[in-house]
Amino acid sequence: MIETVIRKRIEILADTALVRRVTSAIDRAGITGWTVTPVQSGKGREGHWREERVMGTDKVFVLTIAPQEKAMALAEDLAPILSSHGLLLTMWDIEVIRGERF
Amino acid sequence: MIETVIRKRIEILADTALVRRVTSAIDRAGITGWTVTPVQSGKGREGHWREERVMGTDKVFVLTIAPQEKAMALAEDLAPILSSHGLLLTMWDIEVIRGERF
Amino acid sequence: MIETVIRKRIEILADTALVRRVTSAIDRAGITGWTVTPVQSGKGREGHWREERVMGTDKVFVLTIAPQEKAMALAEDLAPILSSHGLLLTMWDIEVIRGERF
Amino acid sequence: MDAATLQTFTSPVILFFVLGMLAAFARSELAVPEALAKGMSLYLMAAIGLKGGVAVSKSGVDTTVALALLAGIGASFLMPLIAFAVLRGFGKLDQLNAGAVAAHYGSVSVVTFVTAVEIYEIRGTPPGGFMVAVMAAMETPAILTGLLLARRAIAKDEGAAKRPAGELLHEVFFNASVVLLLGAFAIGVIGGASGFADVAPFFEAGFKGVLCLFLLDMGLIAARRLMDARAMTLRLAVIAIALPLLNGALGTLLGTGIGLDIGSTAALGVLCASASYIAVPAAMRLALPQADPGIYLTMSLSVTFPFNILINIGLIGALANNLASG
Amino acid sequence: MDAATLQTFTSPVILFFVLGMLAAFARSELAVPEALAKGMSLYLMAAIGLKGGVAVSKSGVDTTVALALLAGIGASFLMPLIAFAVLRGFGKLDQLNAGAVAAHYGSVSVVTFVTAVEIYEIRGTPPGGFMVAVMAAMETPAILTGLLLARRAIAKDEGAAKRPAGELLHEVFFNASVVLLLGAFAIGVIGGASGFADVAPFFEAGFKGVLCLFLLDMGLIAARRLMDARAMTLRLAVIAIALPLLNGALGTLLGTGIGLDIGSTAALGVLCASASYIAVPAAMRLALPQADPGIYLTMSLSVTFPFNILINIGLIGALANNLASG
Amino acid sequence: MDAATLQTFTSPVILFFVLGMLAAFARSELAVPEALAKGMSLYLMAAIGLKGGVAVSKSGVDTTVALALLAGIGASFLMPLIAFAVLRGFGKLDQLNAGAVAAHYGSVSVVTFVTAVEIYEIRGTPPGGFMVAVMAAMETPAILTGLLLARRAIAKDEGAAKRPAGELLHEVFFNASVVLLLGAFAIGVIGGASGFADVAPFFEAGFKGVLCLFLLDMGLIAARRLMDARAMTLRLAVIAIALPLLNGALGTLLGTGIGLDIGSTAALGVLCASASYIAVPAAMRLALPQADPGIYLTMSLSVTFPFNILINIGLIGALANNLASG
Ligand SMILES: Nc1ncnc2c1ncn2[C@@H]1O[C@H](COP(=O)(O)O)[C@@H](O)[C@H]1O
Ligand SMILES: Nc1ncnc2c1ncn2[C@@H]1O[C@H](COP(=O)(O)O)[C@@H](O)[C@H]1O
Ligand SMILES: Nc1ncnc2c1ncn2[C@@H]1O[C@H](COP(=O)(O)O)[C@@H](O)[C@H]1O
Ligand code: NA
Ligand code: NA
Ligand code: NA
Repeated sequence: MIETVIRKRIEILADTALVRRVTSAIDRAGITGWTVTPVQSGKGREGHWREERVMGTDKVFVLTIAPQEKAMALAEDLAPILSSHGLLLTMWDIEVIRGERF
Repeated sequence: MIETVIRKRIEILADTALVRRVTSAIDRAGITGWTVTPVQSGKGREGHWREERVMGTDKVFVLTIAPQEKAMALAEDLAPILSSHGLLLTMWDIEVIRGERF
Repeated sequence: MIETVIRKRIEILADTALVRRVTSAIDRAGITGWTVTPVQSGKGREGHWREERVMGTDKVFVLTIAPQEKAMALAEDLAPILSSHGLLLTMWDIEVIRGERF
Repeated sequence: MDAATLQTFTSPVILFFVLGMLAAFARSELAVPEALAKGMSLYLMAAIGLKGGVAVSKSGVDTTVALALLAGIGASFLMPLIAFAVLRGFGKLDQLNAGAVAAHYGSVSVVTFVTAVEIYEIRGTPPGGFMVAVMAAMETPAILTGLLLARRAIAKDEGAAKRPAGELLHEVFFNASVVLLLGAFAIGVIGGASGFADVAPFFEAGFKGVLCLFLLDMGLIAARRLMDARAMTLRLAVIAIALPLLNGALGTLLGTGIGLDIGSTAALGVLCASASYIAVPAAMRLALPQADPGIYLTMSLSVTFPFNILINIGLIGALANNLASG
Repeated sequence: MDAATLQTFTSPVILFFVLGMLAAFARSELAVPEALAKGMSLYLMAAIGLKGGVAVSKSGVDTTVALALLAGIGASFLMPLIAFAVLRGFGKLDQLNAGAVAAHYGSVSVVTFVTAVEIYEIRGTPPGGFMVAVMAAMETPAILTGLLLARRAIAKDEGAAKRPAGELLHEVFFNASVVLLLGAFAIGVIGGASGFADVAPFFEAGFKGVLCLFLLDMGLIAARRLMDARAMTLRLAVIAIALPLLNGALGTLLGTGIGLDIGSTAALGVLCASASYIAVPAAMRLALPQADPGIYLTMSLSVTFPFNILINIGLIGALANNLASG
Repeated sequence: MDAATLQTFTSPVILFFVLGMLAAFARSELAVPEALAKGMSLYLMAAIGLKGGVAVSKSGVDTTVALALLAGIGASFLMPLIAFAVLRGFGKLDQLNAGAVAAHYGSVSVVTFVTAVEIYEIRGTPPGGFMVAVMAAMETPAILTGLLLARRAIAKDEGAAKRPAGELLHEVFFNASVVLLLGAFAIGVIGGASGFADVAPFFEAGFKGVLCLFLLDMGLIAARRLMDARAMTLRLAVIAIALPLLNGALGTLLGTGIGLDIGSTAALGVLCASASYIAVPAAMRLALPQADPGIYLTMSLSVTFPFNILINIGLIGALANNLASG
């Protein structure tokens, strides 16, 4: 049977304009990679948004897989700007197969 | 070290035409927000679908983060129409940083 | 109160060209369905990619929900080609409501 | 095959549709991005609306136009009844799905209409501009009839009981295609020929080319859906060809009866013969989520649509000609 | 209402914008795919840039052009000061949001400009091609002023302190719309009329039609945002109408003062009156993420933009006419 | 630089490509939505296919056409051998990646061909319409050769052993671009000039404008990929310039040898010189997922493509001229 190891999966919802700031934080934390997926619309305390691509104020998800300590370092690094930059960060444990890659 | 709290993440796969029904259920459950992400294609018991945007029968994911009891209230609310409306609902525990927001 | 059961959620990041190979593996494992969601860009050990849709070298997420043993069968089946085909596979436990469907 | 029919089959518009179907049957991965396909369908609706409006701003409105509108609306309300009976009886469908399918056959397909206009123009019998308004008016009545027919099946379902009736009626009347078609039609009427001149290079000169690419995509989608079809039966396939033949003939008789010109008569026939696959499926996902898109989309999009494009438009045109000269 | 104004309201370009707003207010689900809308905005910028460049390649550059450029740049730097004062005082906004909004009003809206050019051309007073360069030059100075005005509020925030200043300046100067507008302008100058001839069917003949569909979408988006607005107050709405009136008048006076022709004068007025909703919002998300898009986008896109399109372009044109003949 | 070359550099088509590269090098965020870029590539293929087919429907097929087809197919089969030897030897690539890259250089780039046609038409030596069929025929043979060359490396890999050979051959022959090019070509032949007339405003008048925007995007993508390149070495960069020079010269000699006219000779040279970055990369992801796109895409798209567009098309045109007059 194949062996799996536990890693953290972090997903960060961010404004398209702020993606580079998030990915540089990921790079700084020494994490091997990240993946960006599109988002269509949403609602939060600051109201409803959709169809904002023309205005450049749309959002994306940045997701990254990392070992526990690097994940916490990333969360630590982003924590001070979560509120001010309207980022939404969630994380949970996942199983991966080729653990050495992450 | 930053503090994290446990919340539920609920993801609901729904027909685009039914999104409003799902988001009103989220609002009714008193949850602070939701995010809609696109879906390209899929296969289930009712067969394979793709490229249905022109016909308006495509699907999206609606995801929402909520405390345990609100999440269960939402699941409770949607349960009766899950089968009839072809919704797919999954949920799991996640860690978030600014717990008071959800 | 509604009853939930535990299932595995598997997400596989794959080149668009390789999606059929992944979904046939899912079918072979006897899993009832899958859903494909779009991906915009990413960075890994093999560098940064984005805007590759014209070249047909872009990626998507294939996600599928299955009982534990079928999920492991799928992971087992895909394990040998994960590295060679550049697939990224993560899985975790989730709760679903209509357990008999998966 | 006469010269006119042959001409149809050398028209790029039709050939791109055939190319799409062949590519899908050969399991090629050729695909048009969905955002673009959706955009092309909006373009086609805006363009056809504008052109119809400009035509009416020139010709004005008379009794014939009013009659055509009434005939179209009436047909849209009533055709689902025929379809429902056939689907329940010969088709062996349950009430819910029969109601959903019937709504599609009572409503219309904009692209079938647009293709028919192209073909009838080539043949020298262009339909009147007001037929665009008739088309827009025929989109929604059938939805109401279809829902009424399916109503008992809905009543049984508790979950759906939560659905506010207002939401549905709203969807029916402010449906995206109805709003765009009628809106563009109104803009055409207000702006008239002089307002249209400025935007003609975009909406008129580009029209047939966009239609080519759109039909390429619809050919791909229709054929792929046919290959994936599970819920389709031979009986349903027969109905998906019989209904457009029947409704097309009835519509053509109706058009001749109320005194429309040949082109407009044939266009009314095509509207009756066509089955919706844009406005109605989305409405059904909302109103009858329990109905199976594997049935109604496959019938309307994968069987009736190609049949109308490739064969029935020609038959209806010939019938309209014969009725006029007979 | 004089004949020219009436003509404006029978122009499909304006009517599609109105259609979009009405459809949104009626809560129709009509929507243009975002990829397509973004593509149309790129097309419009490339086309207007090219056309301006070709015009300048014919007319050459003289003192008037240089003066217009200077006037535009100066106005873009200074207008945010007026806006800021009004927003802080009458509008009761905090420093951060007042700075962000002020940047929008100092900058320009490409689509408002493009629509004004269409309307002034119909009226026989086409603006000079060099006004496109003036527009591109006016996009960014206001961003710098706006950021300076909001600076103390930023200084308080630790997280943002991480933001490298270089990244921001870079965003300001290599902003996608600035690069595309100026790049296409340069291509127009280099290629001249003969180079343009080949691509004219695409960039010129299709222009007004694309503008129609784009304005349909902007009408939908502007109206939907207005209905969802939470952070908007009546005072802010008043400012969103008063500023374009004031800035438009100042710009028109400025244009007359430096001796521009009627069309270019009015175009300068429209540039001053318009508020950015493409280049600046994206820059603000980067530079001032704490500022609320619910305020700046709703003001510029949902109030000022429709006001300019439907009313103010006409008023500014009339003012330019009067100043010239007076 | 002679007048003709200068004219190339004042052509908007080339200038938009340069603009894209400059914008990417300046790290501007300018980007064309992917759905739109994909749509433009489909449009370009449909349009070039149609035009070629219409041209052949006029000129008919003769021995020259058959010879050109054979020459193209032979070149596509054999050129990967040269490329493979150079990549293994001078380039120091392993077998797997050398095979993958070789497939790209044996195949063709549709957009390079299309740009060359535009340029040669300006210079008064338009290639024959049948060259479109030659292009379509050259897309896939190289894929087979490339896979054979990489075969031992594949054999070693267990996982890939699961790949059904049929799936691959199917991908090679029903590849989306091959199907669209040949399908549109066939539609052009069947419909002829009269069928084409209707859709000409869309597929002909808009062509160069779309090519501008598409090349803007390819300039952005090619330059961004170059800046991110990790796996690229100086040796590989040298090869990515040497191969198009060599293959281009060989192809031009071949064209002269079999008696093609100047324009078609040059077009054959350009086809040989060009490296695929649309059909082949997708096929390689399927057939050789272990090969590194960081090598083959960067070489073909970021080095060879710009080199061909900006320099080599001109050189090949001059060579064809000289061979003809010499
Ligand atoms: N640690 C990670 N977290 C999230 N996504 C990743 C990670 N590593 C790689 N990826 C994704 O997988 C793709 C291929 O990775 P690689 O094969 O390492 O180049 C990347 O382009 C990313 O989209
Ligand atoms: N509870 C939630 N669950 C899922 N997404 C959320 C939630 N709250 C906020 N969001 C997303 O985050 C965005 C910004 O939230 P806010 O800053 O609260 O306006 C919203 O537009 C949503 O897309
Ligand atoms: N086991 C599964 N895992 C992931 N997605 C699924 C699964 N089953 C169904 N789906 C998705 O849900 C949609 C509807 O499923 P169904 O109602 O079973 O046809 C499918 O088209 C898939 O997109
Ligand atoms: Na009908
Ligand atoms: Na302004
Ligand atoms: Na080649």
